[in-house]
Amino acid sequence: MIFSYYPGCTLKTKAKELDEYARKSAKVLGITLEELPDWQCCGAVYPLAQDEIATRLSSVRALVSAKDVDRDLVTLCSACHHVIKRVNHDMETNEDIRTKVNNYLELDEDYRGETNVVHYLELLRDVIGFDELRKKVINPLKGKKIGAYYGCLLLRPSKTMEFDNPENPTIMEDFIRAIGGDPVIYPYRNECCGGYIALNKKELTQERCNSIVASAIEKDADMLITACPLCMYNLDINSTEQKLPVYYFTELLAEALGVK
Amino acid sequence: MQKIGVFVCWCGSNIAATVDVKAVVDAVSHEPGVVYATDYQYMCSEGGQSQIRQAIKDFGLTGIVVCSCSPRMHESTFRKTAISAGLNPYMVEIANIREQCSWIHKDREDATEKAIILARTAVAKLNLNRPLTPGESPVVKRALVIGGGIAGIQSALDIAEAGYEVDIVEKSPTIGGKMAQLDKTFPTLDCAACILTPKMVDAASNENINLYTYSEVEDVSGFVGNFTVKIRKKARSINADICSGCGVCTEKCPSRKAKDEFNMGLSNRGAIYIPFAQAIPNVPVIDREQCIKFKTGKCGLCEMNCPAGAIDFKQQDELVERQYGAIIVATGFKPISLENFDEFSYSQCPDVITSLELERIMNAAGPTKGKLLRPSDNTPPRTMVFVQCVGSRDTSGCGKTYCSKICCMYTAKHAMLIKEKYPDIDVHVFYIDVRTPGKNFDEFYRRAVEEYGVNYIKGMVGKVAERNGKLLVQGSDLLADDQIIIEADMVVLATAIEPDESARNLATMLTASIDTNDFFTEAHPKLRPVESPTAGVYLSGVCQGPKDIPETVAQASAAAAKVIGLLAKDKLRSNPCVASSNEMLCNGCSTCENVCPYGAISYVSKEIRSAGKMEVRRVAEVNEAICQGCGACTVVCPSGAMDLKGFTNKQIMAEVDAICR
Amino acid sequence: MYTAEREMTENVLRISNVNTRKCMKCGKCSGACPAFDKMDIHPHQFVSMVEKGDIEGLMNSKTLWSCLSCFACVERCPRNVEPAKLIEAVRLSVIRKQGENRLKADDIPVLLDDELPQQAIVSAFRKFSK
Amino acid sequence: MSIEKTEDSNFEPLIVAFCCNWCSYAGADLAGTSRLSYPANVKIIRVPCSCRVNPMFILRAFQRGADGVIICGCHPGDCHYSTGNYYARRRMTLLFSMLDYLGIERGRTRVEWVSAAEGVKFSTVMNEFSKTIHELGENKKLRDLRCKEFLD
Amino acid sequence: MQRIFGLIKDRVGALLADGTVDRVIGWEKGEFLYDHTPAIFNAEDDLVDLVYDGFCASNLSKYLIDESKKDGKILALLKPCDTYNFNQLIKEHRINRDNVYVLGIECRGMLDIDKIRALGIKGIEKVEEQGDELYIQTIYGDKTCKRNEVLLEKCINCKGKEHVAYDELVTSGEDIPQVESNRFEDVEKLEAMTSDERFAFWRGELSKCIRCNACRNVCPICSCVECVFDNKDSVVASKANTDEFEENLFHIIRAFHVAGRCTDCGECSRVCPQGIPLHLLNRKIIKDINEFYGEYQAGQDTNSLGPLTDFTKEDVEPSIITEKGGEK
Repeated sequence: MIFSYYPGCTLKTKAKELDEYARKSAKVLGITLEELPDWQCCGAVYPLAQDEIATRLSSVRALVSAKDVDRDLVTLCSACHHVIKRVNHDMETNEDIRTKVNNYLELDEDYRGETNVVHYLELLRDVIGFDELRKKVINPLKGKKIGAYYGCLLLRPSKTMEFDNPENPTIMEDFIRAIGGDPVIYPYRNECCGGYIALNKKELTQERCNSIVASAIEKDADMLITACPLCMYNLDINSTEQKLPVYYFTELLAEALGVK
Repeated sequence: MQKIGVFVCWCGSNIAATVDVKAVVDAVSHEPGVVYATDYQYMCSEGGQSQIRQAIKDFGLTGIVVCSCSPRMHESTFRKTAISAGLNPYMVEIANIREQCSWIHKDREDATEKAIILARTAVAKLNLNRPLTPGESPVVKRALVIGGGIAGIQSALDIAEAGYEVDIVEKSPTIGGKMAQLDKTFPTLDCAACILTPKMVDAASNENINLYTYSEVEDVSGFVGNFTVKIRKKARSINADICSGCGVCTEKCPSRKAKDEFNMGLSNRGAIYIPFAQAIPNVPVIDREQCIKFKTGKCGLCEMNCPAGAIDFKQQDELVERQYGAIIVATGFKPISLENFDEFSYSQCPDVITSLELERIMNAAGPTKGKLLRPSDNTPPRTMVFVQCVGSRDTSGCGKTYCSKICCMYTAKHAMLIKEKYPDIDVHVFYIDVRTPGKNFDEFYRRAVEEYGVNYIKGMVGKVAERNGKLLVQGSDLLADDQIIIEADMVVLATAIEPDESARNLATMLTASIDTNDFFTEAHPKLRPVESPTAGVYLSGVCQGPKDIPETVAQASAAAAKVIGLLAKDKLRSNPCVASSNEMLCNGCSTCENVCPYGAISYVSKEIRSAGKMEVRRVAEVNEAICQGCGACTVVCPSGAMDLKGFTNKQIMAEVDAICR
Repeated sequence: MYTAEREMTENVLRISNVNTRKCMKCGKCSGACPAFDKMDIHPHQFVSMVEKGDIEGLMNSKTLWSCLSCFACVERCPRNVEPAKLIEAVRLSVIRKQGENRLKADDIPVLLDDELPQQAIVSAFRKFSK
Repeated sequence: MSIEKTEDSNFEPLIVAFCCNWCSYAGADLAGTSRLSYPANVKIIRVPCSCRVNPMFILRAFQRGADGVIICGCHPGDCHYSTGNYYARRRMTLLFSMLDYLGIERGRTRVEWVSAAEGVKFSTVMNEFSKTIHELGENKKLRDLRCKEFLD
Repeated sequence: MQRIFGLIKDRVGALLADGTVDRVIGWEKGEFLYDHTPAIFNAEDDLVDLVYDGFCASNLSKYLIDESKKDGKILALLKPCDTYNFNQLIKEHRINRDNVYVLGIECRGMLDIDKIRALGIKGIEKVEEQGDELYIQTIYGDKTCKRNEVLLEKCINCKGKEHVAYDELVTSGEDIPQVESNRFEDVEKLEAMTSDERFAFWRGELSKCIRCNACRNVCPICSCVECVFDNKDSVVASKANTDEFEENLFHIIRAFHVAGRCTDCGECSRVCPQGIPLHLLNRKIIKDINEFYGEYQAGQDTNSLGPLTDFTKEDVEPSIITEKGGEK
């Protein structure tokens, strides 16, 4: 099973481990992640304005190059997944945006949202299947109480992201069980960590992260896992009261598969 | 040649405002066959109708065309007028120049021109009308009520009171429906069981009423006056005749894992159980998924301990077929599923409950024996938060677009009852608008606020998060323009209600129309609110739309009155617009017989004189009592032998020609 | 008569493609907003002020710079109003003006620390400057 | 020699609508009571059920000068006579395919399921259909398939 | 064709002789060698005129409608394609099965005299058949051609050599080559045209119609006791072209009357004096039925519900036609 892979800029720098462990685990799971030859930064935030075309082009270029090789596009970072999937939705449903983007890009064949955007976790759930994954685990994370931290971009808005039940998701908890850990369900796992607001209103990010970490600790989680480099940074640096170690979920996956 | 009178109605200004009525009269008076044309402000009024009667006499009219509102409104009125003037009622045609012309076209010239064409079309059709006399069909003097809640029980009692036999079919093991689960009812705060159980006992003891509990309707055929219904009596595995209802078996049953549906799953029940103490019939039922005997063949404790020997594991479903003159739908409602509303953590925290679950918790026969305790740790709550409109007034696709109507009243009731019994509990209610219209309803809500100090907050809850055993209810307080977090012990969600899941498939069986929310559609909201457009099918209770108990009982009695009106007749005038076959043209090819949904066509061999000699031919024959006049047979008949009275091929062709001229 | 205010409102509605009339004033967006306390004009007020056409007031509000774009309001609004899109539209009306960028390149160095992922810098720039 | 489509804007299309008495006729009435407008050139003929509509009526309408014919019925499964609209659905599919096969513009004929509660849908459908027919222009082809007037 | 004719003749003679049947319907020599006409032979003696060769294309099942009403039993010589119509008429209760003894006769495909002439063979006097070869004796000398070059349209698209209804079969035992053909080829060609081209094609063809009603009179399915076009007070006017509605749309209405019942026996096109390919109308409906509702061959059995008197809840919506993509 071969998929086109869109790593995203941060996974080439600050979040190298997220990407590295993902590739190693994929190999063991029989998945070939073929990085797109020439991808550009997705812009990290989805342009909510309907009249903005330029900020959508990089995502469409990535989608088109996946379509050219007739493969699904796998993403790993929550922000890239959010932006590319919503732009893809625009290209499928919004005639005005589709026409303007296609006119600008002058592709030989109009792009109408054909490519499927699949997050790495969806790959584990729907393509490989968590039961299959459990079979491939060689050192399960026995006794580790792991809190899944979804953040906002993977789940919302659910009508477009269609990732999981936005208020009561189960995909990461199932993932944790598959790699042998004990999932800890705490109510703030789908609340926002503050994201980019860290740059201009640090105390707001701290307030958000503190309540998230406090809630996880109250449910006696030992650690948190996330798929987003910015959530990783905020939960790590901007939680000023209690502290919890935060890992990329692929790191735990790699450890469980014995390829760390 | 016909002598036709055309009567163009102004309908006050509804038609006259955009249609030049005089021009229509003038244009239509030149049509072939028209000998008299006039207009009047209110054709359907006594004045208008007497004008018609007078014209029929003065001009010896053989047919009348009334250009007015939809035939679905006043066709029967003008047919009665014709009868009273000695004219055959089926020599009347209506041109719909209100709903389908004056109300939807702004431009006066366009509207007038269209009205003239519609009038001309009606005249063209009338020219080919022939007098028809309605056939008669027998009325089975028995009614069927589907659903054994308060709506079904009330309808059945009223019909039985009038001396007619009634069957109630209820799919759960006991009648009583949702009302039996309630603690108190608004606005009088009297206890639900006190007003319901006497009616249940009356229904059980009334010799005109037969109860089919733990049974479902499986098939409906036939039509008004003569429905044939197949009822599946599901196997209770208990012989109801010899069971005394002592309940020993329910105590002895070792399988305790099943969730008690009556207590909304807040407590468990045995595999053999009686839903609640005052259940009617007071006979247990065995849940075959939970019963160890059925699953593994071992156990059978209930059988051993039953003094009357009423347990019968071999009992099978029974199919009963009965005839009915009328059917009342009283299938009731259920709360919607809250899987799309987990921002309130309903599926993650046991202390977040729905209002119906709160009814069970506060009910003396409930899981907590009437004491208000938190389901998580059975401790009395200190702070309670009610959240209104959960799933109602929601156009986002997760919930229902309509207002469920009863939540504001029952939340005020809950708040008042709690403050009455436990004055020191803080009760907060997040609301968008409090809707308590009608007699004594607003006063009831204001008593909760002014006398009992319930804190109503204009705003909505954004998230409920559990922390240290407490529920952090984060919501907005719009008047204070503030975001508040209340540490609550219990959160009660006023959940939207939707029709029972049996509604959609029942509607298909009854060919009754049903809307996109699965509520049965009434024939006309004002003119015929308790009848379905399908003749012989009546609507009672929430199956027709959200309503509270007072309205349900009122509608139940109204539906019963309609049924009594129908059953009082010995004969029903059946629709005369039915198919008829011309034996000279019939090939006897059975194609029509294959498409008739009612099996109204049969074949006989007949002596027919054709081309001078007599020969025996196989020809079709239509049973006019069974035929409902859909016309499927007329189109599959190549030779045109089969035609539909009232909508003959020639009439429709004439209408097409009149429109396209 | 067609004032500048009217034109700005039309512009915000066009950019956001939001129909503010669908709002039934239930306040759930404000109830769910994680940045409520840092805002002077709260999401439900934001919607009704756009509806009334008072864009001037919105352009000077702190809300534009506190919204996390976390879509809690979009997800939980029972009437599909999408308040986040309105906030972004008004923010764009500000930063699309000459010299109105809220975050300038030379503000960045002081904010840097060796852990900060460039995802944070890119998204901040995309939100606060054009 | 193809028939060029004249785009004269003052052309008023004539549309015949067959509406079944139980659902779509009631839907049309509801569109009226809700004051939802649609073009006046739509004329409605009431039939007991959509299965009553004989291909001959439709061919007659076109031949007599109608520019578009639409058949409305109950949603499959909701028919008052339980199976009527199923037969109509098959017959109309074959009829439309035959008309297309004969070279008649595909947009001229249409089937639409409208329930008694869908007044809005009824008016939207009629507006849409009238716009399609307006674009297709006047129906010359079915007026005289033997084309006496074309041969000269 | 000689050998099979001999077998048939013997069998017919025997059945007449032993009284199983009292008359037989077959073909007798016509004015020319190519227009044998259906005929009834009452006794063994006058079988001399009975003939069965490459020019017996007409479908005898239609005559059985009236014949089977008479008392006594009639022997019917039915080719494989005729038996489909026979079954359809049995299903429609038009033939009294007990009064008919069906002799299923083998058929190698019938010949089209126009095609023979089109090969330039004129002044034909005699046609001899040897296997797949035709030896034609003309006044200009002997000519030969392959049978498959001059088959009738309906035989090129033959529905297969098995009889679907028979009391007894007569076969020569020789294997009969099956001509490869795509039955819906012409229909697909028409469908590939643009709608204006299709309109021009049908306008050209239908305007040739002289309303002689040969197609209706030959069609076994189109045999109403009184045809709607003959019945003066039906919605469609009388036989002559009094008003252009009926004249224009006669063929479309007829196609719809036989829709789902037509077995595609090709007789209508064969007998049309103006050579209008009428079978392309019925074949289009058959193609649509197969495509939308599953393969259906009218006359395959005597009890199944025809496609237009049947339905499933998941039938395709009529909009499938109106949204069939751009102007093909």
